[in-house]
Amino acid sequence: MKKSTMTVQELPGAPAYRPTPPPSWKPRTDPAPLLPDTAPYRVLGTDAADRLDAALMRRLYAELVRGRRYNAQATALTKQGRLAVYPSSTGQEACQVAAALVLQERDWLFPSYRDTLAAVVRGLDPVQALTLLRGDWHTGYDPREYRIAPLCTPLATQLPHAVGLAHAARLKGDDVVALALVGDGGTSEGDFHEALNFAAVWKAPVVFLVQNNGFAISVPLAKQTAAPSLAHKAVGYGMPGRLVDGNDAAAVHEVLAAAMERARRGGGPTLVEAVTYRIEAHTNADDATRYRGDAEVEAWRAHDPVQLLERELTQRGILDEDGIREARAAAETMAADLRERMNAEPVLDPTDLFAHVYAQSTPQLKEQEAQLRAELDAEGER
Amino acid sequence: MKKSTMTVQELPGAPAYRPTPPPSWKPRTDPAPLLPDTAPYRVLGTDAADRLDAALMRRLYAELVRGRRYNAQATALTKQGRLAVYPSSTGQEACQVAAALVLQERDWLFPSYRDTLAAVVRGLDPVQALTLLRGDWHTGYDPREYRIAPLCTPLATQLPHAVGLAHAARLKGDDVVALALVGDGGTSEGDFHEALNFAAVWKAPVVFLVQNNGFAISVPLAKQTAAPSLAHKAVGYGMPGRLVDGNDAAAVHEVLAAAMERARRGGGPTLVEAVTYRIEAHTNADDATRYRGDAEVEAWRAHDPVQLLERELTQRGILDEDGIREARAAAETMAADLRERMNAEPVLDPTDLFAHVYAQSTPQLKEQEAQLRAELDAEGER
Amino acid sequence: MTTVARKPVATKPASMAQALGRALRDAMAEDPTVHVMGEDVGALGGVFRVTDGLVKEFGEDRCTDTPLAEAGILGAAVGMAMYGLRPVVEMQFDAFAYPAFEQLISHVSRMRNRTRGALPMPLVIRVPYGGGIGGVEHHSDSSEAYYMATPGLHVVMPATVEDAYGLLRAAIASDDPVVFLEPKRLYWSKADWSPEAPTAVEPIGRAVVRRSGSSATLITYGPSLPVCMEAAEAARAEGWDLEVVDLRSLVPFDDETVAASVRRTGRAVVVHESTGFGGPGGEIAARVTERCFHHLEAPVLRVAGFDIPYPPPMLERHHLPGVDRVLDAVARLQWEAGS
Amino acid sequence: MTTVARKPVATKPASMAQALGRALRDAMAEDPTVHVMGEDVGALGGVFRVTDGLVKEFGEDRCTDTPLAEAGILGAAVGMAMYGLRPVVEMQFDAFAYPAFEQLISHVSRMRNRTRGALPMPLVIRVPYGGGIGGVEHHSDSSEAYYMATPGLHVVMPATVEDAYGLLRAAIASDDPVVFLEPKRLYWSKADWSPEAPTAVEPIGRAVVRRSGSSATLITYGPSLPVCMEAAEAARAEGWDLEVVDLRSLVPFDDETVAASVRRTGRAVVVHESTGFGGPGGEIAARVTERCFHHLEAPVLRVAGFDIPYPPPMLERHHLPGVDRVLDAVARLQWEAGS
Ligand SMILES: Cc1ncc(C[n+]2csc(CCOP(=O)(O)OP(=O)(O)O)c2C)c(N)n1
Ligand SMILES: Cc1ncc(C[n+]2csc(CCOP(=O)(O)OP(=O)(O)O)c2C)c(N)n1
Ligand SMILES: [Mg+2]
Ligand SMILES: [Mg+2]
Repeated sequence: MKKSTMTVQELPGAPAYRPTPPPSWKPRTDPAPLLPDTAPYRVLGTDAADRLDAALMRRLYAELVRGRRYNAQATALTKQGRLAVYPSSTGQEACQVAAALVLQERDWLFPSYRDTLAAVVRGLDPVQALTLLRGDWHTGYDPREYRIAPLCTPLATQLPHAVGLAHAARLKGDDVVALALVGDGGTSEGDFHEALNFAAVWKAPVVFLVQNNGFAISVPLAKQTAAPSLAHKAVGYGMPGRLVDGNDAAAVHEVLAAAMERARRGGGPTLVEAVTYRIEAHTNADDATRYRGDAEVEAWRAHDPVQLLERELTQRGILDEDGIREARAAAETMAADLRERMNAEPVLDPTDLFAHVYAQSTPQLKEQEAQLRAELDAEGER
Repeated sequence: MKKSTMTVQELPGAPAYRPTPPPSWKPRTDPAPLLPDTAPYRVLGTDAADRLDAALMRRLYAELVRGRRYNAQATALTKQGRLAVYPSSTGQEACQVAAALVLQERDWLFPSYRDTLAAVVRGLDPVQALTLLRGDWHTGYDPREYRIAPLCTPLATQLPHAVGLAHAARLKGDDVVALALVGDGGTSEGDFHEALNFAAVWKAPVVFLVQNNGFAISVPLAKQTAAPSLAHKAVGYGMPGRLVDGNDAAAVHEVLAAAMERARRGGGPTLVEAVTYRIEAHTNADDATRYRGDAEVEAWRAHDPVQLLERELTQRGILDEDGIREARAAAETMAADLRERMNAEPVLDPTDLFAHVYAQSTPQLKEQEAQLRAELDAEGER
Repeated sequence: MTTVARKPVATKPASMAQALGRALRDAMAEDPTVHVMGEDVGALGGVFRVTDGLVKEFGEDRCTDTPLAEAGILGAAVGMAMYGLRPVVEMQFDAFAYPAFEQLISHVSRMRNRTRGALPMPLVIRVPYGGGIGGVEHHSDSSEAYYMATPGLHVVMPATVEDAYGLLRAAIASDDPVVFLEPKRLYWSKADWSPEAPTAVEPIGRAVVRRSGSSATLITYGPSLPVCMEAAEAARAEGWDLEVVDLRSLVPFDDETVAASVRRTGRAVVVHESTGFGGPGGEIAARVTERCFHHLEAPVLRVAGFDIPYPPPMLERHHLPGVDRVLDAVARLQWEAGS
Repeated sequence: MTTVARKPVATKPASMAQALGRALRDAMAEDPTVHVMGEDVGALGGVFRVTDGLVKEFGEDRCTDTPLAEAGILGAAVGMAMYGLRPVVEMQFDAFAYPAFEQLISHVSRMRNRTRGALPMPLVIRVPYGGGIGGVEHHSDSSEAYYMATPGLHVVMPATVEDAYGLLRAAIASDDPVVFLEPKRLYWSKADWSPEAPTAVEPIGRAVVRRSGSSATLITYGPSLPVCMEAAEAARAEGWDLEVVDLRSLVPFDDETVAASVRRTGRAVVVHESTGFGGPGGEIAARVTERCFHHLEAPVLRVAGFDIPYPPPMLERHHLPGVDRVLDAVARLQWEAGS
């Protein structure tokens, strides 16, 4: 195990952040470098697009197209009763795709329930990604194999895990950065606060990506925060905040890549707010007409992440008709395969209920397992 | 009940904080007006002292002197076994006194365990203020009578109460502002975050005063936060942050008074960080030599809140020898009275254990009370 | 105790969710200090639509979509109660009440006691709870053991449409904090009931015998009541005449009704969906035994969920106590031994 | 199971706090993945000095003063455990663990199950707990009912200096999350014990008979063990020969040892400091009755704290179960009825 010295973040030259009586006491740092952009950072349609990496952009594009199709397919599966519930990321594909592609293999992703697409782009089999939402076992994959933490339902509770894992990796001297996803609603939870604070104090290599899609189920952003922007929350933790157009895949990728790099080099955490929109209802069970109008949805459809990138890339000759066709065909193949495999009824072993509660099981659980086995046997005999 | 319309904070002229696709979407407000002072605000020893209100200053001074004496007396009472524990506010008297004096009678104070002095300055009998710390009943007074919430031990948990109470008062149309006290350590708790966020979203008339005394028991500020200052946390909630020299009673009073006034006029919450120092150990049970050196304590003793004000007021002729003598004499009277009354053993009724658990008690508690009564009777007979 | 009396009107089928919504509405109409707050309780009407229409009728100040933070919601409600309001807080699902436990245990349950009654906490925490609805992880917990182990709280669980209305009105009228557990899988259960002639509001703390019988007593509440009623019907074929007691509240606990029943029948099974170990059943069995020892022909048995985290939808039927397990337990009540 | 064997050395009096500190030290020295973290565990050595000296020996990376946020501490520990570390978390006092309940219930207890064993949670949560130390509000809670109602956790409570060492080593060695409840009022209890010849580390889950007897069994654990031992001595004067069983862990629960004892004695009293209603005693009494019904001469009785928020110091002696209440309960075991 490599040695590392943990020091609390002190800017070079800054006085130790200790109690010294005023007037010699000063705030530790100038907040200016922490303040986020005054408007969401964009690449597509701006001069910054001159610097686009064609290979990366093609990859982003292909994944966006696949992601859009994946969302549609998963939503369709709910109608066919093949998924218990699906929280769609339609409209948020740029965040999902960029979050996955910005990671090195050894990095960790901490997704929420809405982020199965990011997991799929990272390499997870869609069937495994959807295991939870299918009503099958809670986690459909081995998190260590993919370095994808379990899809987290209790909001913001995965953020301290990301901090702890990143911190542990750093203590071990491993080059691992954690990327944690959370929604605009999730930023109101105490765990958001505690995680960001721990990350900053420990200078943990972790990046927080807030997908601000404007709603927490029915609750609009204005009822969630009075902050100038969610990225501004970074200031209070002493970490940089970045504000980015979450439908601009190139911009999200660039901002996240810079934050990851900063964390990797020991610069500590960054908070990134990606401004985006949830085109579908919260889940298939939700009725979005109760709390928002069509006009708003339409305005956002006109700022579609797939189209934005497609337009830019075709204009710049990075993508042609063949490329588009190929991407769409690949997406269709994925969808057909997913549909077919999700039609197969999963086979679960009921005694699995007892198999993993403890490493060292208890006599009580063993009794209960025996009871269930007896019931199942009796059922079988009928 | 007066009608009031609750609206989420929107700066006049600012676009509604709704999901609009970039580039039209902008952060709601310019954070500049929210950013705290770049150094702790001071009055004493600066030009601002030219504007001092003599009567208020004399009152502040008298209370500082009384407060210093109160702290010494309470600490002495722990040695005599008359208090179970005492968390001293020696060194922090300026915050305590200003916090109490800035309140209107109808306002509410939300203190922590360290803030008994503030309660006393607000008018609470010191014996009642010390009831909890004496080992007597949890709360020694009727909070509604003094508009002082119970001394709160679980850190930061009183902050959402302050928000809720202020919000309720506003809904009723009552002119009430809540002032909530918390320590530097307490700012790390999730409840701090949730309370400030609710306050800002609801535009509740509440002021948060962080007494940053450099330590949470043994843990120094640098292990608590990497923020530029604790006041900078305000930015992330969309409320103004103020940074003030917590040993400058005039400055603390001025900053708090402005924040209270702002809240009273419907301007919403403010976060105030007062930079101060805990001269004594965390409590009488703590051994501060384990985590800090004498030199630091001495440096702070030289920046003493009582002396700072005394010097300024005598130099300006607002205070003379007689005034000082009077203040000290009054403090001695209070101390002697406190000492004497704390020597009397309080008489508690054990069946009070059951009297207030519920408004509508349960049959089970009635049985248990009968059991205890029988035991007490038997004891009495022996 | 509040009693609501209106002219009798013809009843028609209403769901438990509707009865709960009506109880909120009537309480708000009657008492301007009643405030409903939580996540999505406004325009959406709550994810189970229990608060549907309240924001329209009473405005955002009385029915408030809060920021998404359970501790903040409950903590703010504490402050509102300190100022004399009667907040009715909705926790969106059972498992999402956990972030608020600190406020619940340290303040909601203790504020009154701490201040010798000066600061009562007349608030209600509504928790859609329990499983059987095919919910994914964290949407099906039975968390009543935590609440009942916290002195200072009342813990109430309706099992019928009528009780949903009556008990919620009583909970809101109570000057004590009430954790009000709404069995999710009974939300759409229906009964003939009229919102125009709402049931009299019971004081909290009375169990009720839902079915009289002489051979053994099933002690249950909330989502397990229908299971027990069905089991009691099925038991007739085996020659058992089962009594079914619906507790309606765990705190206060109605020892009288329960013990009277068990003394009569001499045998008892406690049935609940919550995990067995450390769950309510242990307390109930222990108190019944303390009170009825010499009337018992067999130990009080328990039928409960397994001692495991709530299973995924595809396996939940194996976890939930069903009619068969109840009948199995009844069969183990040592019938050879006595009566 | 880790067994520590060293040459036998002369013992001398050591306190429970010292034995716990030594267990932490030895575990850290043996296993570099063990990390201690919490509020004031560094330079201060913890408010009870249990972690004294660890930061000096192992550095701040292994013994870390965290920011003041219990959910953050436990949540970060979850992440560290996901990466293969073995965090030992200190919650400063019982009541200050409540803010971490969401992480505890939703993640610590479920992560292993959620991932079919892929992400075990080998962490220990040390909680100085219980009353009797004259602590002001929030410093004396007995919160074991919450932990035992949470499947996926082990719940361990030492009552002796030897067990403090042995059980803490076993807890740290366990691949399961362990809530380790340290009775505050026993911290300074002493026993002849040598850190140079530490006791073999028991696997978790075995109760132990601390005193053999034939008339009745006292079932207890943690802070109430000394009370029961004293009561058993005092009972001799009344002609009762009491057996005392120290559970040592509530989860796993050692049904075998407990039931064997009660079958022998035919009578039992459960004694704990936690509130009675919904507390551990109900579960224990119910399971004992289920297993020993026909051996019982009287119902299993319970002696517990009252069902109230923990009292202020000046009244705590009225709340805590003492020798007299234990003897009263023993007297109520219907001696006229049988043996
Ligand atoms: C602790 C907690 N409280 C409540 C919920 C119920 N819930 C699920 S999603 C959701 C809204 C989340 O909004 P946001 O964080 O913006 O994420 P989005 O769904 O928009 O991606 C709520 C309230 C939950 N999952 N966890
Ligand atoms: C939720 C909670 N966790 C832990 C504690 C134990 N504790 C009491 S005071 C204290 C330090 C508080 O530091 P700070 O907030 O800076 O206030 P100060 O004591 O310096 O006034 C701690 C950890 C507590 N009271 N509440
Ligand atoms: Mg959202
Ligand atoms: Mg402090």
